[in-house]
Parts: sequence; structure tokens; C-alpha cells
Amino acid sequence: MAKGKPGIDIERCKGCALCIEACPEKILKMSESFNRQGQPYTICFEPERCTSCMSCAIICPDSAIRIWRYVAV
Amino acid sequence: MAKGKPGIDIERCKGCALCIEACPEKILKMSESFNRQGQPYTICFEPERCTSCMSCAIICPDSAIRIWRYVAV
Amino acid sequence: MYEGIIFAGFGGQGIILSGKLICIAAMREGKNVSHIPSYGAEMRGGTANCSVVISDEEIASPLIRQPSICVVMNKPSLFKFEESVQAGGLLIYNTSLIDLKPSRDDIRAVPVQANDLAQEEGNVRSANMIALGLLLRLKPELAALDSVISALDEAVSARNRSLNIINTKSLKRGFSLS
Amino acid sequence: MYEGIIFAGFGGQGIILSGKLICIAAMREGKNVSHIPSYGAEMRGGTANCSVVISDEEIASPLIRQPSICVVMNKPSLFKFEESVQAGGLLIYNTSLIDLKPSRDDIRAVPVQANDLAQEEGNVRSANMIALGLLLRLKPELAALDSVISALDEAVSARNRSLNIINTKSLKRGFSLS
Amino acid sequence: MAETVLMKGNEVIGEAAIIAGCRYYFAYPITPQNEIPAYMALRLPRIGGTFLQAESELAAINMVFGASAAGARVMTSSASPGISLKQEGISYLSGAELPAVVVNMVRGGPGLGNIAGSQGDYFQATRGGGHGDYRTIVLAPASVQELADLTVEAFDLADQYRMVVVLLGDGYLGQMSESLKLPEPSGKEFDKSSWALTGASGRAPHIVYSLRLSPEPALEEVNLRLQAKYREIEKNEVRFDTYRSKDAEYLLVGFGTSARICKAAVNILRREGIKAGLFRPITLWPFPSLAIERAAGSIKKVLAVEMNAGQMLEDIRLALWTSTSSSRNVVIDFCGRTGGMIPDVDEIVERVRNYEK
Amino acid sequence: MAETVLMKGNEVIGEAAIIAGCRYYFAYPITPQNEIPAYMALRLPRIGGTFLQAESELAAINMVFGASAAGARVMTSSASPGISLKQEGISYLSGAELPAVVVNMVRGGPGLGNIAGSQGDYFQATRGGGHGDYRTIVLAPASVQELADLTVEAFDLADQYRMVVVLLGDGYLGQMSESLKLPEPSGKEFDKSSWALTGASGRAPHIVYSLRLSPEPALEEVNLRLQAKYREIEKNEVRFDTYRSKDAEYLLVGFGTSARICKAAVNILRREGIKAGLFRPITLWPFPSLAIERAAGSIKKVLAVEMNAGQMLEDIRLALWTSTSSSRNVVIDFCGRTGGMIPDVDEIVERVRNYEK
Amino acid sequence: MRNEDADVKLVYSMPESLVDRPNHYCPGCGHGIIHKLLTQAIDELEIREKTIFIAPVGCSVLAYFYIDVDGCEAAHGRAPAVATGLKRVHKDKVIISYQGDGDLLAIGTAETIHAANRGENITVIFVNNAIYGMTGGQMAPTSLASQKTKTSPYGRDPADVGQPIRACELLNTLEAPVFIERCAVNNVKNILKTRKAIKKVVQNQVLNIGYSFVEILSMCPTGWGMTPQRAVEWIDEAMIPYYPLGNFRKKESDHV
Amino acid sequence: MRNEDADVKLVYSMPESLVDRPNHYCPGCGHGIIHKLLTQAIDELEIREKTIFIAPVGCSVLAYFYIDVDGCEAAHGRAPAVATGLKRVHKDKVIISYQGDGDLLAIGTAETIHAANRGENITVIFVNNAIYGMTGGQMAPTSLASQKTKTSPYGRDPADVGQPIRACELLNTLEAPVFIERCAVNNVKNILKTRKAIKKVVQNQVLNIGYSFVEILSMCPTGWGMTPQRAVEWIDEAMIPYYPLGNFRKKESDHV
Ligand SMILES: Cc1ncc(C[n+]2csc(CCOP(=O)(O)OP(=O)(O)O)c2C)c(N)n1
Ligand SMILES: Cc1ncc(C[n+]2csc(CCOP(=O)(O)OP(=O)(O)O)c2C)c(N)n1
Ligand code: SF4
Ligand code: SF4
Ligand code: SF4
Ligand code: SF4
Ligand code: SF4
Ligand code: SF4
Ligand SMILES: [Mg+2]
Ligand SMILES: [Mg+2]
Repeated sequence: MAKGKPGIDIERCKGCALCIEACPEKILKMSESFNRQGQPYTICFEPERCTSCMSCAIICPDSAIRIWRYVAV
Repeated sequence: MAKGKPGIDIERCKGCALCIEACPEKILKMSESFNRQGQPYTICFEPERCTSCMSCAIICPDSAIRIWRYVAV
Repeated sequence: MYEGIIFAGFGGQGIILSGKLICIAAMREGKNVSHIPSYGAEMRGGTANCSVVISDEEIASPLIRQPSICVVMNKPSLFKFEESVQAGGLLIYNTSLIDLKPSRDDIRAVPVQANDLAQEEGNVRSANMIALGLLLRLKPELAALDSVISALDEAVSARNRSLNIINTKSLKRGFSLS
Repeated sequence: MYEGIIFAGFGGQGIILSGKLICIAAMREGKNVSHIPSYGAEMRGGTANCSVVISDEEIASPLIRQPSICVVMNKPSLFKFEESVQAGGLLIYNTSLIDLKPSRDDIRAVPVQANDLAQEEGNVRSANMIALGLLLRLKPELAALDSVISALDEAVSARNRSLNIINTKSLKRGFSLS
Repeated sequence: MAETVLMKGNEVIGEAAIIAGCRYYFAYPITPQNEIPAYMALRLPRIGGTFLQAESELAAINMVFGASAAGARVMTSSASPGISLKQEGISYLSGAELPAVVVNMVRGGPGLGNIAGSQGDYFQATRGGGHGDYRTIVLAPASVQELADLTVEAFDLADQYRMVVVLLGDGYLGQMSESLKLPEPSGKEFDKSSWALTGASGRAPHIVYSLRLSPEPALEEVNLRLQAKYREIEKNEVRFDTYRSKDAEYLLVGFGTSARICKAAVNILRREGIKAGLFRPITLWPFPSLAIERAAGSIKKVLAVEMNAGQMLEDIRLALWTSTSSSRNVVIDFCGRTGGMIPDVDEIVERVRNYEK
Repeated sequence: MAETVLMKGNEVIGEAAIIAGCRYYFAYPITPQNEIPAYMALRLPRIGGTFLQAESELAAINMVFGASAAGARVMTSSASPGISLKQEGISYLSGAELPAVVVNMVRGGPGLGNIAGSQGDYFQATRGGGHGDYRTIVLAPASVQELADLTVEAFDLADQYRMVVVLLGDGYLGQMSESLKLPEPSGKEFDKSSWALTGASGRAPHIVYSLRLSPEPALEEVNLRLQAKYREIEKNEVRFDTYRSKDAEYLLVGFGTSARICKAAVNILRREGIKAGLFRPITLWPFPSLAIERAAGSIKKVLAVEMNAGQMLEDIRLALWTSTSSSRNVVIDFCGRTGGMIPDVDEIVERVRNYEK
Repeated sequence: MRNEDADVKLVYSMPESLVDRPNHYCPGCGHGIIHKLLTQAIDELEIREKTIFIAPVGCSVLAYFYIDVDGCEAAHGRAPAVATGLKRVHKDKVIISYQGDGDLLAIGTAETIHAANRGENITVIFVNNAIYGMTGGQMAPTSLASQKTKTSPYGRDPADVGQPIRACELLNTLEAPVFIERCAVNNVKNILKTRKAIKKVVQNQVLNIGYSFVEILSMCPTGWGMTPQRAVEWIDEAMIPYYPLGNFRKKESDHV
Repeated sequence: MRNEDADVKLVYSMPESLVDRPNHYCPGCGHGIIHKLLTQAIDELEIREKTIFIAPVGCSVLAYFYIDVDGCEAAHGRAPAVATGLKRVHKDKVIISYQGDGDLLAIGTAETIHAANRGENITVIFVNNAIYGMTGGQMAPTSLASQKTKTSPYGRDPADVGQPIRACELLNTLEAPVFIERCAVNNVKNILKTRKAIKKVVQNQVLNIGYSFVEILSMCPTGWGMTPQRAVEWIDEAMIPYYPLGNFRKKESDHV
């Protein structure tokens, strides 16, 4: 059950892949297409497994990731 | 009995009196007259007591003192 | 002959290399050449371009305001340089990364799927060679294909020289287009 | 009135102070004054001198090539400045430290046993005041003795102000010579 | 009215800066201007100001940069070698359009040279010893009184035009004591709130910088603005003095200490009936080109007198040799001494006497 | 005969220095000349030379001082802000009469400015940005070939006159690649045994210094010697180039990259039948004043073209407006771009076309 | 699986004081991470309106465009002197000097040491990426032994040019600094520690405690000629062994 | 009483490499003593003909006139850079950089640290007299807390300008230096120790061992406003407690 999800701004992303390494769940990977700056970017391929641990966001040098957490209402 | 003697170049001497302090035998003192630079200078008033320890010469910033030692022939 | 050529694209697309290669080749063939990379206002990660002049005469100014030839490898470069091409000039543009057509009709605009073809030849990084090969085909007076190929080893740094086999293939592939 | 005065001696003889004192006194009396110490080529432990101009008119140049008055407190200063004194000028020289006579006969040379007299007044360091007192006596138009005495507290640094009693005495003593 | 006091030139600079409201002073010692830091060290802490002996001239000029960016009136002082070290910083101040007063009590050069007074840094001060197309206003006092007055004025000019003002003295001026009346503060106020760094509270951030990377013409725009400002200053801020120049046939031109010597020479020459006069630039940049051209109208010969190998001489030539100049038949002679030597009154007089022959 | 090669300007400077026998190079990185240190770092260690990245430009110029005092051929390079930092050192080298080659690949200023090519440091280079009355020979190459040739020559001139030679390029020249033939060493030899520091073995000690405290005129004597040397250089070492100037009515004057633009403009104008020509100073100091005056004989109008706000312009004025000049009716126009911008060929052409009207 | 009954809360986003504009740094560059940490600290301490940020000459030369506070440029190496000038005027403002290794430890050595020695009440953030990033990868005073750079193409030779300089250890010989720590931003754990240290060095100034210094080992994939992934490893493998992480000094003020 | 049968032997006289000309130093100035010690070392090591001496800008600016070897000037603070240039050209010569505290620790901080860090094979003689002597007595980086100088007329205030900097301790954080010692010349015992240290720092270079540094606490009676006698006492009472004498580093080369 997903605890949260990363929100990736693909136009900000520069494709450094630091977030991919940092994600403990290994649910991020590089896109095959390019963004407007001509860079590949990170995508989350299994958002359900996201624990909203924020690791990816913390390491992102380009502030391209926000983290959302699901909280019971 | 004198073991040696200081040779003071009174024209080089600037009258700082460091040698006077340094002499363990306390046989140096400041002149009352002035040298050509208008400075008082060191004189040795009891050369007989000189041990040729070289202290005065070692500390003299102006290399104004040489030390002679008497050696048996 | 006097041609003012601008090669333009991303940093990393081998833009400067294209310019150097054609300069060396043309120089070996006895022409006067000059090459000047843009390095001015741009910061890291920006676009790259270089100005190449190839001329039978001594080159007065190495700077080019209105290129007679322009090779653009990405979209920002198309935006930046299309306007400046001389009327009647040549514009080669990389349709692998440019999804629109040049708007001018007073120039000759030649599309080339440089990245895709380069990929086919073995490495997308040789896209610049595809475009350069095509240029040599369209403007044979600049330099002979062989001259450019033999310039490869001189111009490419030791570290990247292993790529020259693919570079050569790509140059030929580009040259074979029409 | 226009007088160009040079005070000269060892560093430590209060040469600069003499100059400052007479400047302040003359200024208070409404004259134009300038004072400039030599600081140029000399290194530590060398001679000191200063140039003082006292004038009824605005002072064009504060520099003095040919002083009308020269006060020399030691031998090197005599050697250095005797030549430059204007014909008809005044030379005061400190015989406590100068064991020869000035050689020129076209100037007025006045000896003063400044160190000895200062010693008598209580401190050899006020030798400069002896000489200055004498100068005021010989050239009363420069400034009044009283003006100089009242300038003492202004010109002497706090640290040395205790000496001013002896300085005053010495000025008077110098002024009383003839 | 202020009392007449006897003060040493260097100390007067310090006191006048304080009068002008300068409370920040950063410098590194160097002869012949050490009385300035000593004076500021004594005075500033007592009036809530900051005296800080920097670790070097470089540090000093960059502390000035910081304090000026903060909106303060700030000064530094040095002498020739130390001023050379400040050139990068002066260029940065100029590029960032920050006001600052830089005092140079010039000494004999080049290199370590000596500590006597000199005017050998004229080119450096007027042509920008640092990199790029900037100018500094250069004020050249010739008396202790003027040192005081121009120091106060320097701060106003710096703030008004947001630029560096150089007070170009020489060793002699700094060591010299003369009677003077200390000036009053000008009372002028300058609003720095649109650019000074005070914390972005209730407004958009201010940024003080000289880097202009993109778009491409950004740096050129700065330069055009600077050049326009310089043209304005050339129009409005020229200062000079003349002495018996109205009917003069021979015009001596000198600034600072040299001008004093010239004045003495003029007096002597006039006594001999020779029509000599003095033109004394007070602003070395902007150079009083028009004024000197006008002054040179009836002149037969101009003699530039400097304590250098002939630097202001170029500005005189540029002024008198303009292609539209009516005065271009004027011959310009030069008399200079270098290495801390002072031109000789007699030599100047003799030179001019010879013009008569 | 040397082969024709394609090389980048900055690398050519390095290679030419090595050809000239330079084995010591001290510098601090700065754009747009970083290819010089990179090249030297690669080459010098392999041929027994020393490449040392200094901790700053100040350290670099003083390492140059040491190596030069030791008798070696030595070079440093930088760009505008870094050159400002070297001004004290250059003044010291000049005062001590030490030979050295200083390369300035000028960038846009003032301040941090940008990294595009500029000619904004002309005043600094030709008037001495440092303190005191010194001059440096200033060479202004306009092509990669000339970069090579003048670099070799710079070392000879430095040794011959025992002084600093500045190679004044600009960012564009350094980044540009052109074909060239690498020069041969000149073969000239200079005996430094009378002054270089090599240990006082069998001779009296040598002392390399610029301090001249006493006797009083010691420093002036140095200055007089320097000035005499400068006059000699003004007589013997002027270099310039002309292009289609013989019958020209309009004379463009430019150096370095600007001169290349001018040349293109001349070609266009001539094609239109307009008699334009180019005068290109190669030595900026000594400035080819006489040559330009001569060249301006039949000229109607001179157009100075610079990548600055008009600095060489002053030298042109000084040259053409001399009071004895026959050419003083020549109007001198100016076309300059600042902040790393390059004057436009079309703009120049247009300007000259308008002269015809 | 998405819980449809849950609410969504934003738990991580851009700090308020970080300007929402793409930065010019290369992919994987540590500067971007450090900017984030600094702006987080500014937000948390609520000092955006009284902070003056000094950008050095180096890749971070434009950092004032990313940090939403009053900003100032400093000539290469002179940021501590500029900071001194600013702080002496504005004793109540928070002056932050952000510097690279070339800037702080080569050309700016004297300014660095003297500002620290005076105990200027400023914050110094030292980004040690063992290279001159901005000028294209020359040897820095902190480049490691045998590291290849544009100006040490055969690898840095300590016998010729010395060992890399350790800033924290050097400054730790001085009396005045109140806080000296070395951190890294090559992984999340280290980033979180760096975040604390940055907050501390800023807070110290707010509390008037004194000169506070943090050194941050930071990736320069471009200058090192490595992928960002390799770069983070290289910090662990090569840099940290020579530049040990940890606190060197921590003086607390009496009134804290 | 003089023994008439004895011969007279000169046991102490001016070193041969010391030029027989009166120096310009003030009475009681430490520079003169240090010049003697240095020239003694040059004599003993027989290197007069291969020594190049660098005088700094400071009271010892003319020292090259007193030491009978090839001499060189350096701009204020830049002696280590000049030494580097000289040494890189003449690897077989002995390069001696003689510097004051303003020169070495203020304006020249960067050059000092970097030459030391590179391990330039040079000798640095550092004369710490806690004052700017030449310029008339301004505060030096080594002036003591509450010491009154021309630019600290109310006494050096460490809270404002920091504590005096200790050069030996600072350099001791660097890897390359092979010898670092602090001595004094305020009495005969200390002078004899200084003599040994000076010989050592010169000898190290002759033997190619590496960067060697000696700091010498030295009297400046003029700058301190004291008699020479008071000055020697002040070194014991005030300076040595803050600047402890002793060796900080002594690496011996393998081949010695
Ligand atoms: C006086 C001066 N010298 C040199 C330069 C060129 N320069 C710009 S940034 C830089 C070094 C950058 O390295 P660093 O400080 O480590 O910052 P980084 O780019 O690695 O973050 C240099 C040498 C300059 N701008 N000014
Ligand atoms: C660039 C520069 N700045 C300042 C000076 C002035 N100056 C000469 S010597 C000196 C300091 C002398 O102090 P120190 O190095 O301690 O030597 P000391 O005289 O005490 O032996 C200074 C600041 C200078 N000559 N050059
Ligand atoms: S928040 Fe954590 S789990 Fe979710 S994508 Fe990011 S790193 Fe992976
Ligand atoms: S860390 Fe940021 S910039 Fe890098 S790949 Fe991930 S989202 Fe993109
Ligand atoms: S040698 Fe010794 S005993 Fe003799 S005078 Fe000198 S100090 Fe005194
Ligand atoms: S130590 Fe030397 S200079 Fe001083 S008083 Fe003695 S002899 Fe004279
Ligand atoms: S060069 Fe290095 S420090 Fe500079 S932006 Fe790129 S990765 Fe960052
Ligand atoms: S001022 Fe001090 S250091 Fe200089 S000579 Fe005099 S006593 Fe020696
Ligand atoms: Mg770095
Ligand atoms: Mg000292």
C-alpha cells in the first residue's frame, strides 16, 4: 500500500540519477524520452511502493521532486 | 687573571646596553661621552675580570664586539 | 569560395569537433580556415556553437554574422540561428531532436535524422558526424570526405579515439544521404 | 615677512616639535605657516629635519631650498645645511655637540651650548627649547615667546607633557641669551 | 566660524572624513600615509565607528566593497604599491557602481621605490589602473585646507554618482602641516534605499554585482550607462583653479605639490615683469580640458610641471591639440622630476625666463 | 619549413613560449585563457620545465619575479581581473628591470564583467596600471599566426630591454583556431651574467631590487635610465601593419580582433569603390605615432575601431594632433563596442559609406 | 495501491527562500543540494528578511539569483573581506559567505584565515569539490593526491605541489572560531547531517556567538569527469578518507 | 691581570658573510642579532657562494646589503613566491626567505601557507617582533592582546581583531614542512638555541630535505616604545608565554 508518492518536475530534472540511487525502494528509473532541455528524466515506475521516505527529494540537486504523503482522514 | 678581553668598536656601538646586561661578570658599562654618531657606547671597566665567555659579543646586534682569548704559548 | 558556417547544438553533441574536423580537412587541402567556439555568455549546460570560415582568400574576420551554412542539432539552436542564415544559404537541421520545420523559404533547409541514423551506426554520439557527412555531400567544395576522415585521429582526443570507427561510418552514412 | 626655517638634528632631539611650536605660535598671531618634516630618504636612526615657512603672505611653496634661518643641533646637520643658508641668513648651532665653527662668513652664525644649558634647566631633552628660545630672541618677528610657551601644551603629546615645565624654563633661558 | 588649527595633511584627511560622516575605514599601513590609519584608530572607536586594520590592501578594498554595499560611507587609504593592489577591487566597485573614497598619498616608484612624495600614479588614477572601461573621479588637493575640503566633497561625489572617488595626494602633502579651518559637513543626503543591502524586508532582494553574463548585451548596457554617467561628470564636475593667468603669456600647469612650486615661480616671474600664470587642475579626471583651452587663448607657451615623467602632459596635449582647437599653436613644454624629487622653483623660473629670449 | 597546423590561439601561446625557450610558467586559472595553463601543464614537465599553478595571480607574478631574477625566461598569463592583481608585481619587475612576458587575454569588464573578448584593458597595459613611471612593451596580435610570432618576439624584447612585455590579446583570439606555421626560435642570445642571481661565486654579489632610498636622487636616476630606455624603444621597436592604406581616403585604425573586423570592412568598402584602408598598430606601446601620422597624410577621415569605449583613440589623437602635425585637420571618428561585444562589420561599413555623403 | 480514503499532504517541497528558477549547475552537482539546505535553514530560522548572501567567484557565482535574500558579489577569494565590511556595518544582519575551494583556500587564503582569526561574527559555507569547477576543472588546493585535472594532467604530485589542504584542521589552530565542522552531501545520511551543521552555523550568527564554519564535500561530476553516481562514490572512497567528516569545534555561548 | 706570556686568539668576531658596514637598525633591535646568526650558519656550511637571500619589505628591507650573498627583493608579503620562483630555477642554490610578521602573517598569509604546503625546498626565517617596525609601530598579526600600537591605541582587543596568530602552530597542520621551530634572541641562551635552529633550517635545504621554518621572537624597542633592556624582558614576560619556544616538527631525511 502506497504511503505517499514523489512528484517529479520533469522539466527541472537534469537526469543525474542521484534520486534513483538514493531510493531505498528502487522504484525510480531514467526515462527513455527527453525533456525540453533535451535531458532524460526520472520517472517513478512503481509509485505504489513509495514509502514517502523523501530520500529522492532530499538528494535532488535541482529541487525537482516533491513528496506527498497520504494521511488517513 | 684575565682569560680574555672584549674588543669594542665604539663607532659601531649604538649604546643599546644589551651587552651590559648579558655580561655575567658585570664589567661593562655605558660611556659618558658620545661616539661620532652621537651615541653613548659600551666600555669595559675591568677587563681583567673578563672570562671571554662571549656573551656580550653574542648578543650585540651591531657586531660591535670581538672577543680575544689569551692562550698559553 | 568563402563560406561562413555555424554548427550549433547542445554541449556534448560534438559541435566543436565538427567545426575542427572540417577546418583541418580544408586546411590540408590548402584553404584558409578559422574556427571560433562560442564561449561567451553561456554558462555550464547551455548550448554550444562554433563559427567556421573556409575561404580561398585570406580570412579577414573570423566572426560570422550571417552564415552561408548553418548546421543545427537541436531546437534552441534552430530558434537562435535560423534567422541569421543568408538568403540562399543552407540550413541542415536534426529532425531527431527538432520536431518542427524551419519557417524561412528563402534558404535551402535540409532535414537529417542525425541521432537516429547515428544510433543505427552504433552510437548516438556520432550524430554530429551524420550531419557533417551530409554537409560534405551538399557542399563538396568545402573539403573532401576523405580529408575529413583522415582528420579524425588528429582532432579527436585520445580518450575518445575508439569512437572513430563509428565516427567514420557515420560520416560516410551522412555523405551517402541526399 | 617671509622666513624659511630649517630645524635639523638627530631623531629624538625634538626637531619636529620645535617646528610645530613656532608654527602654532605664529599661526595664532595671524601669520601663514607651513611645516614639513623630512621623511624621505632617511631610514631609522638617521637625522631629522623639518622645514618651516612663516609668512605674512599666503605661502606658495612650503618647500625651502635656501633657508633664511637654520637651527642645527648636531654635526651632520651642520654639514648638511650650512651651505644652503641664504647669504645674510641666520645659523644657530649647538656647540654642545658641534666642536667646530661654521665656515661661511656671509651669514650670521650664533653658537649656543644647548645641551649643557638644557641640562642645567633640568633635562638634556629640552636642548631644542634652548635653541628655539634663542631664535625667538634673535628673530622676534617670528612669534612672541609667550605664544610659543602657550603652544607647548597643544603640541606636546600627553605622554611628554610633564616635561613642559622644563621646556618652558629652557625656552626662557634660550630667550635670555644674547 | 571654525577655528584655525595647525594640522598635518594626513590627519586632516581622517578628520575631514569623519566630518563627512564616514564611520568605516579599512586600510593597511604604508608610508607615507600612516598618520591616517593612526588617526582613525584613535578617533573612530570613540564615535561609534569602525577602524579595522585589514590583513592587506586587497582585504581592505574588499571590506570597503562590503561596507559600501551595506550603504555606509566608507574610506580606505594607501600609497602607491598598496594602491596597485587595490586595482581589482576598484574595478569591482566601479562595475557594481558602489561609492567609495580611496586616498592615494603617492610615493616614488616604480616598484618599492622610496617614500618621498611623487605624482607618478597620475595615469593609474586617471586612466583606470584596473581592468575595463571605468573611470574614477580624481581630486588633487594642493594644500592642507584643500585636503580637508576635497575629502568632504569626495564623499558627496562618490554617493551622488555611485562611484569611486580617488583623492590623489602625494607624500609631501600628507606630511605637511598648515593652518586650516576644518570644513562643515555638506549636509547633502543621498538615498541609498533602492540598492543598498539591508535585508530584503518588505521589498524584493537587492543584489550588488558586476557580473553580467547574459543576455549578451547586458554588460554592454552597464558600460553604456557608465559612459553616459562619465560624460555627465565631465560636463558638471570639472574643478580647477587659476592664478594670475588672465593676462599671462606663459602658463604653468601643475597640480598638487607641483602647483605650489609653480605658484612660487609665478610670483618670482611676475616680480621680474614676466607674464606668467598658473593653471591648476583640481579634478584630474574629469580633466579641465575646455577650461585649459580657454585659459590658453592668449598664451605663447605652456609649461607642464609634474613630479613624474610627463603624465598629465598627455591630458594637456589632448586638451590643447583637439582638432577644433584654436590654441593649437601653443607649444607645450614639460618640466618634471621623478623618484620623489620635487621640481625646483629656480629651474622653472629659469626655464620661463628663457622663453622670453 | 614548418608544417601548417590548426591550433587554438591560447595553445599557440604556450607552444610559442616553449619554442622561445621559456621553461618556467606560473599562473592562476581564469577564463578565457585556461587553455594556456592546461597546455603548459601538459608540455612543460615533459621537457624539463616547470609548470606551477600558483595560489593566486599575486603569487604567480611574484614567482615570475623570482624566476626572472634567477635568469630564466619566464611567462605568466591571465585575463583582466587577474591582470589587475598583478599590477604591483609588474611595477616591481619594471623597477628592478627584470624581463618577463605577461599575457592578458582581455575579457569584458569592469569588475567580474563577463568572459567574452574585449579590449577594455588598453589603458592599463599602455599607461601602466601599476604605480610609478614605468612602461611595458605591449604587443597586440591579430591572428593566431601572429600570436605565435609575437610570443617568440616578446621573449627577445623582454630580455633585450630587461623589461616586462605584455601580450595583449582578447578572449576571441585565444579561443580561435586558425592555421599557422609554428615559428622557429629566434636564436638570439642574451647575456644575463652581469645581474642574474646565480650565487656570488667568484664575483661580487648581485642584488635585484627596486628600492632606492638614498642618496636622494638614486630613484630619480633609475627613472631617468628607464625613461631613456623607453625613448630608445619608441625609436626602434614600433611595429604596425597597413592594408590598402596607400591611396586610402578613409583610414580605419584597429588592433587585434577589431583589426580583423576592420579588414573585412575595408574589403567590402573597396568592392564598392570606396577608398578605405586599415592601419593596424602591432605595438600599442610604443604606439606607432609617426607611422600613423604619415599614413594619415592623404586621409580625409580616420575611424578608430575598438572593443572598448575609446582608449587607443587617445593615442591616435595624440599622434595626429601633435602641434607640428601636418595631419591635424583629419577628423577622428570612433566606433566602439564594450562589454565583450564585437564591432559589427556592417556598422563600420555603413559609417564609412556615410563619410562619402 | 493508492488508498482512496487518505488525504494527501505535501511533506517535501522547495524551501521558500529558494527561488523557483532552474539553476545553471551541471546534473548531479552538489551546489544545488547545498543551496536547498541553506534556504531550508533560512526558512526555519525565519531570517530571510535579514540575511545578506555573498556569492563567490566560482560555479556558485550566480547563487544570489537562487536564494531569495539580499545578495552581494565578492571578487574571487575576497568574500570574507566583503562579509567583514557588511557585518561591521550591519551587526544585526546575517551575513553568509558561500565559497568554493579555489576561492577559499587558494586565492582567498589570507582573507579566510584573518576573518576567522578576528572571529568575525559571520557564517562561512565552504564547498569543497576538490576542483575548480567554474573554470573547467583545474587543480584545487583540495584536489587529492594523484587526482588528474586540467592543470595536473599526470595526477597531482604531492612532492611537487604538496598535499591537499584541510581547511577545518587549519582553522582549528585559531582561537576565535566557535564552530568548525566537515560534512558531505553525497548521500541522504550525510545530507541530513550537513543540514544540521548548516543550520547551526547560521543560527550561531543569529545568536551572536561568533565565526562559524562548515566545510561540505560536494560532487563536481563535470570537473571530475565522472557520472554523478560515480561522483558520490568517489566522495566516500577518495575524499572522506583524507577529509574525515565530523565536528572539530563547538563552542556554545553562555547565554544559549 | 694580563698574562704577558699568553698569546691572544680572536674567538669571536664578525661572520665572514656579514658585510662590514654599520646596519640601519635601531639600538637593541633583534634583526642585527639574527643577521649575525644567519651569516654564521652560511659561513659554517660554506654556502656563501650559492646562497640567494630574499629581503622582505619591513625593517630588514635592506638586509641584502649586510649579507654578502646574492640578494633579491620581494614585494611586501611575497617573499615565499619569489623564493619559489628562484628555487624552481636554481634547485642547487640555497634560497633564504627572511620575513617579518606583517610580511609573513598578514599580507603574505596565502604565500606563506602555500609555499609551506607545497613543501618548497626553501628556508624561511620569520622574525616575529609583534609589531610593524618599519612603518612606525602598527599592530601586527602577532601583536599581543592589549598591546598598544599606533593602530591599536587602546590596546589590541581580541574581541574585535582576534588573538595574535601563532605561525608555527598554523604551519604545523600542513604535511610538507620538515622543520618548524620557535626561538628567541632576547638572551644569550636563547640566541645559542636560535643559532642551532637557523643552522638547521639552512642545512636542511643544502641536504634537500624540504621546507624548513624558524620563528624568532625578536626585540623591537622602538616599536614597543621600550628601552632595549625592557624589551628583552618583555619577550620573557609577555611573548614567550603566548608563543612557547620549542620544536614543533623535525623530519629527518632518509639519507641523513
Ligand atoms: C582574480 C580572479 N582570478 C581567477 C578567476 C577565475 N576563476 C573563476 S572561478 C575560479 C575557481 C573556481 O573554483 P572554486 O572556488 O573551487 O569553485 P567551484 O567552481 O569549484 O565551485 C577561478 C580561478 C577570477 N574570476 N578572478
Ligand atoms: C603592498 C605594501 N603594503 C604595505 C607596505 C608598507 N609596509 C612596509 S613594511 C610593512 C610592515 C613591516 O612589518 P614587519 O613585516 O613585521 O617587519 P618589521 O619592520 O617589523 O621587521 C608595511 C606594512 C608596503 N611597502 N607595500
Ligand atoms: S520518497 Fe523514498 S520511496 Fe518514495 S520514491 Fe522517493 S526515495 Fe523512493
Ligand atoms: S535527482 Fe533530481 S535532477 Fe537528478 S535525476 Fe533525480 S529528479 Fe532528476
Ligand atoms: S666576554 Fe663575557 S666576561 Fe668578557 S666582557 Fe664579554 S660578557 Fe663579560
Ligand atoms: S650590545 Fe653592542 S651595540 Fe649594544 S651597547 Fe653593547 S656593544 Fe653597543
Ligand atoms: S562544474 Fe562542477 S561544481 Fe560547477 S556546476 Fe558543474 S558539477 Fe557543479
Ligand atoms: S623599528 Fe623595531 S624592528 Fe625596526 S629597526 Fe627599529 S627596533 Fe628594529
Ligand atoms: Mg571547487
Ligand atoms: Mg614586525
